[in-house]
Amino acid sequence: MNRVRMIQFSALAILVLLAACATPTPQVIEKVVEKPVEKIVEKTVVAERTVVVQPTAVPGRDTLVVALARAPSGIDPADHSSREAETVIRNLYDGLVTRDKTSGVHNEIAESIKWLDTKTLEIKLRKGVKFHDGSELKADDVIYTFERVFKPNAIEFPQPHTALRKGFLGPFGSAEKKDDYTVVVNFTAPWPAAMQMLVHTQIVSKAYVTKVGTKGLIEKPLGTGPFKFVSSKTGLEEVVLERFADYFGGAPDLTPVGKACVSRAVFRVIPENSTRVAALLAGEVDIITEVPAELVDTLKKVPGVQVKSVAGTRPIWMEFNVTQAPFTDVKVRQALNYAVDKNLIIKKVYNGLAQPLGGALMPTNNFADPSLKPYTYDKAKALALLKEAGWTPDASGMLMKDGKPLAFVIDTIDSLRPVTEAVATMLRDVGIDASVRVWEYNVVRPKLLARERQAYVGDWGDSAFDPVGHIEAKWHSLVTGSTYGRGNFSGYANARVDKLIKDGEIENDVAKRKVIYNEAQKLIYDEAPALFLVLPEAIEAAAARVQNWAPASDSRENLHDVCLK
Amino acid sequence: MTNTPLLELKNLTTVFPTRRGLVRAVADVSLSLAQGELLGIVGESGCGKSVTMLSILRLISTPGRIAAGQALFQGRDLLKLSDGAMRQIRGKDIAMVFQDPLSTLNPAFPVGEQIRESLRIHHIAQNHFAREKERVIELMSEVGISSPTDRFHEYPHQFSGGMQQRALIAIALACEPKILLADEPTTSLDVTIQAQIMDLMRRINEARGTAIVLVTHNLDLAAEFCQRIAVMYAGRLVEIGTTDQVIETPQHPYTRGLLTCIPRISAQRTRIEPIPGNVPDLANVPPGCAFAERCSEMQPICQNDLIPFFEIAPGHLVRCLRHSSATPD
Amino acid sequence: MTAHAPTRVARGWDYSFRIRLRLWWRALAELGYELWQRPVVLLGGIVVAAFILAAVFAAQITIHDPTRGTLLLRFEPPAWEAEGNWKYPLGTDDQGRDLLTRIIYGTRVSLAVGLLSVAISVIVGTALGAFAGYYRGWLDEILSRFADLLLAFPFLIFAIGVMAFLGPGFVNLVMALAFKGWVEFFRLVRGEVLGERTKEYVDGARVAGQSNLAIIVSEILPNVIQSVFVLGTLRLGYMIIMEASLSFLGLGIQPPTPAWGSMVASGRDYLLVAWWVSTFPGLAILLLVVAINIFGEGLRDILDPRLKIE
Amino acid sequence: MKAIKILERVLTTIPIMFGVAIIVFFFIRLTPGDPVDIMLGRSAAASQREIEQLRHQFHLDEPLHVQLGYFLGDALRGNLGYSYIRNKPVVDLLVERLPATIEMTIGALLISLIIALPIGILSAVRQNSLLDRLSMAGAFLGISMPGFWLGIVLILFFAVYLQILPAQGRISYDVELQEVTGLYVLDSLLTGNLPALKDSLLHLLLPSITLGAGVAAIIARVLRSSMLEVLRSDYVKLARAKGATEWDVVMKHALRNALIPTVTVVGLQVGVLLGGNMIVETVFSWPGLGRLVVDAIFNRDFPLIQGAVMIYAITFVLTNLVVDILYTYLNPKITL
Repeated sequence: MNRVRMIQFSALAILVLLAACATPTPQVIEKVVEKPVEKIVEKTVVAERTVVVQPTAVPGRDTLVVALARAPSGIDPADHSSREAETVIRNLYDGLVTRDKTSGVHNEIAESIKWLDTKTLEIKLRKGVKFHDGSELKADDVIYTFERVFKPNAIEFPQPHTALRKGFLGPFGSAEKKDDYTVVVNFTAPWPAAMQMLVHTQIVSKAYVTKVGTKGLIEKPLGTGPFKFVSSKTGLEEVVLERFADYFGGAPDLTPVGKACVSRAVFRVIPENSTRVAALLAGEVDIITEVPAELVDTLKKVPGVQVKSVAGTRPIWMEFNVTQAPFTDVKVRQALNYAVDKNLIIKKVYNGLAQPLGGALMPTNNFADPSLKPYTYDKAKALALLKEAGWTPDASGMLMKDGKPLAFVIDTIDSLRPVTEAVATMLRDVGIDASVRVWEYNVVRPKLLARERQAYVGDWGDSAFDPVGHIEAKWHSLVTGSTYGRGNFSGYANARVDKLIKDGEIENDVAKRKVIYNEAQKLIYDEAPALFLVLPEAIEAAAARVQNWAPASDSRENLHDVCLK
Repeated sequence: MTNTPLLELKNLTTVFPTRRGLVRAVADVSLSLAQGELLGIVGESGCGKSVTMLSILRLISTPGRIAAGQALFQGRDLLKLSDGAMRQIRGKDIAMVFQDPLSTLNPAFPVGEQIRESLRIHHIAQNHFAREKERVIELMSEVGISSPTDRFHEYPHQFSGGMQQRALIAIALACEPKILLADEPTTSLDVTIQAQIMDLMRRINEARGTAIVLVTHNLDLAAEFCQRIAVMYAGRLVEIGTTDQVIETPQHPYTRGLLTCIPRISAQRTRIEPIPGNVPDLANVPPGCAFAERCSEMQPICQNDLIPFFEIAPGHLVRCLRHSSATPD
Repeated sequence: MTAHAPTRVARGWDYSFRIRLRLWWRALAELGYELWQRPVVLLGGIVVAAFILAAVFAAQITIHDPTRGTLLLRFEPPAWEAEGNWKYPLGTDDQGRDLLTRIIYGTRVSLAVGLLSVAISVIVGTALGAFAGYYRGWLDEILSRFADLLLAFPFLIFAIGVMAFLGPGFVNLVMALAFKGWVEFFRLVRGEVLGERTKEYVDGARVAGQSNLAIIVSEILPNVIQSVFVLGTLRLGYMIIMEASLSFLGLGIQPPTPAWGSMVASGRDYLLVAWWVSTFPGLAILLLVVAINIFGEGLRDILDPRLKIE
Repeated sequence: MKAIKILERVLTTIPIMFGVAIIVFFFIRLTPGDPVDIMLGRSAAASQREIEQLRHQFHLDEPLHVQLGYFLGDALRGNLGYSYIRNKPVVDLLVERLPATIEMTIGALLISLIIALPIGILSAVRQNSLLDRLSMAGAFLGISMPGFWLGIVLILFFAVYLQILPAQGRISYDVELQEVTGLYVLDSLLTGNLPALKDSLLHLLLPSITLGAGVAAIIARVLRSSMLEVLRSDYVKLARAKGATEWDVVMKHALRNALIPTVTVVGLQVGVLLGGNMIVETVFSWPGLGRLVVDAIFNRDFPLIQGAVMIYAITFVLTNLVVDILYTYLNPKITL
């Protein structure tokens, strides 16, 4: 009876084999190509069976299925905080303005927008824009939307609280109705970033929300967007939309204009990367977001799958806690910037689909200073700087100062674990005992703001392509209860930088703004409160039958344009 | 009595491979049973009597197997029958009563149901439930189970030991078999119940002419009940004869040893003498007489070769060299 | 007078210790013989021993650093594959670290967590079980009720719950596992002690004037220790799976310390391009746990056939 | 008689449930630091007033036994607190997720029984045959196979390569189904919706196999060993001596008795299935409790974790109650 168990070892082998067979390996195809010509036909068939797998389209299907990596954090345009939520919401709702696939801003509901002075904006609304219930969008709806987002405790469900999107209205003061199609917005300060920021506020119907309340709006959203809400399942794991027949057509600058192409759109959450890719290969979904960079080459070789990427808007840094040794020493911070080979990380971890950061702003930001070149990889320089700071290698190569090793924990979130581990590995290579701890963002954030941690690899969305919304969050010193320094995890506080950031916010002249921001960027670059890492591209994949689709820089899925073959 | 015996075993040998070697639990056993006869097989536990019974029904569980010999039932060799044909015999022609009634009754089914199953298997009542149940109740009262209608639905654990044994007998009798193999039917019961059960079996024998093979370690019980007795030791038969022959003139030293072990009221001897020594390892039975090592009358020659049977009186066979003057069987 | 008594006790202890030692030796020799008779069990034992040795001498038998690697060597395939290299027999992971080295070091975590949590479970469970079974009364009542309550929780869910509140880390992990692990030992020992306490030798010891504690420690416990040992072996495999599951969920050991569960978890994204990264740590879990189970079940058959727990 | 016994058994679960609630209540005491700090984690700039408010709301400003009283009282009224991360009462979250988890657990249990029963029986009947050896080796593997790994391999093979089974989700988006109980298979039966029945069954298959594999292995091993024991028993010999066919001997006499210990094990395995859900639900994008809990753990959503652990424990206790009751029908000897 005991001998029975001997067999399990051979069974192990079978399992491994099974895994190897079921795993589509690109090598198979390459080998096939090398075969003599007369055998190609036969072998190709074999290869297709062993490899993958043309997504089979269900005949007559006019439904577009998009797989998201995470559930949307909400479906109320005023009250959410994730890109997934924005993706769903912006297919249901429209804003006054919208953004194209890169950073251009175009009028959507607004017919025209003009500055009356540096603090006053006049918005003329397009006529005939219909909500999904058939009512027309008018000035009252815009004003109601602004107030709902901005006023304290304006969201009454589940408990009265202030909208999470408040920050996107900047120095909003008040909004007045001039006529049914004209709104004048008064700001309390000049707001040069207004256009990019307004993209993120979607207009709700005053009549509808006052009638059904926030709870009703969440249960059955109603907007002016190209799609109507049909249903959603448990915790927004699945959201079903259908084409809105009376859609006004969308931003006239952005072709195609008109009703949505597909009759139905479904958002489905598939958190596991492998499963999401498998679902695309199996033909169950049409578009998948957040394709792991490792899989790009594999997927590109699969017939019937298109892979596209676009410069993302989530730059990644490793912020040092500058209030704590050893990071109080600027030399250490600079040394670490030299110690990490960003290009190798880009090549290996991101499969080439990323760019190195030359400081605080991502290279695609409209105000990024192109003269700031990313810190080069220079191990000798790093060691020299560390030596100046008093850290010298011991016999085993570990850096020591006063008998203590240079050791710290790098915190990060799960999605950034590979790049963080790569950084830690490179730091260990110069003799730093760096280890990694993975957290959930919500958990680690208060600890970072309390300066309890040592280093943090994180990203921060910069989808507005303007320093505002970003630079004051990351590099301004922390001002509790305000938006300043809300994402400042390094504890970096430089009075000059603070002042420059505030100046930039209200400077309407682009050239002058550039000067201001260039100075700020240079200061941050030199003082290196962070290890400036990379800006990864957003990679998405779709079935071949999906047409007129491309990922957007702000990683939003605009399904209005997408068609199915 | 007819000439052909009802059941005849010829050189039956059953072996069990074990880690220590091949155990010959039943070695070269030859026996015959006549119609309506009461035969006793006596021996210490582990001597192979139960295995002999199971071999007749071909119920030896793997890895054990019947290595040689024949078991002729009404002239047909049971060992050569197909599995299906063998199933027809089991329970119908040859039934068995096992020794531990509690563990032999299936705890998961009501007793009545278990008796009925015998009827169903052999289509005794045309698989007609009401008729089957009627017959079961009849059987239950026949074996002395009181208020059978109520107890039909009761489970084995609700029965007393004696009642369980009666139920087992009822199961065995259900198809009115020609042979009843009773393997220590009373061992686990107390004395009064024992007597009742033996009494029941005798009545069955008388009423139906069922031949009964009583397997027991209790020579006394066999003497009281049986017409003929076979004594078994270490897988071999050592003495066969009528009850009188075996009890009054035991010829094998082992039989005599068994008799002295039994406290007997009738006998003059009052001292009980246990047989010295132990039963040999069945995987390693010495050549010659298996009992030799424990035998007070052992001679060197006893350990040389297998001892044949010597017929010392008509029908009285014994495997002992002390009788080598008699003709070997 | 007063000086006399301790000497006697001491001599008694010494004497019984020597006898016991001899008995243990004999038992051990017998065990060795029985194992020799069961080659598969022996093989299980050898595999377990090999893992233990690998854990202890990890630094001596590996040539790579488990936490250092280079992205240049990312996803090197196992040696037998077309582009493999015998320098990295099982290939490298997403950080270019040698997978075999990490698996060998990972043995440390798995075994340390497994052994420690079982050890704590054994000590706590045995002590409480012995006292509860020996003294009965309210202590027994409370402990037994509490044990029943803990049994109402599925093990993994309880451990996840506790870890969620304690936070990840080695000590917390061991604590979380032991917090529920002791129950089985408690029930086993309590049951055995309940049976043993009424036996003659215990009465004898009591008549001879031994204290209750001495009776428990020197008379009763040696009789239940075999069952505890067998159960402990079987639980070890279970605890290792629990550790792997918790690490897989990110509640266990944090990177870069190699732990099998988190290696499996972090490798799963690469299953389509580098199947080995999560497969081999998975197989390591499989192999060790299977070996422990075979060995444990073999021990059970040899030492304590009564103990049949699935 | 039996009814009273069963009722008694049902009543014994009440103190256990209370105990479960008390243990879960003390969970939050395990956290190093102030729970309110952690709860407020996401709005680091919370004012002192907000902290006080929350402290009051959770009765953290009262003595421990009063807090426990509140907790038990609330739990009894079906109030398990409020999830700050998800902005919803915990009970609502659990209720909307529970059916999916129950459906997968039942599916896995059925699959594991479908796999385990024939294998357990056959390998006992044909002990030491090749079939026996292979299936027992498979069983050993099944016990120790990491669930996610099996899940992904199954997806790759059945969904991507063969394209005969769906890779994820509970039902296709284009299949209409009116929800009644939240168990999709049951709902499609209740509403007589055959396409939905087929679709939901297909979706259920791979996750159930993934989740059930380990349990199937354990059940098969237990069944095999108890079958082996039973097959050696006297009553099986008696059945053979009656002339019963091998089929009857095995399937009626032996199996019925071998199932008795097996049923207990099956009950305990439900605990394993509930734990395994967390991983399998992630792999198959199954919107059940397991994924919610994993999420809750990483977000330190303590009220949700407490509630979920409690629901799991109660499900487990209730399952074992059902098993015990089932047991009385299998084993006539049993007194509860």
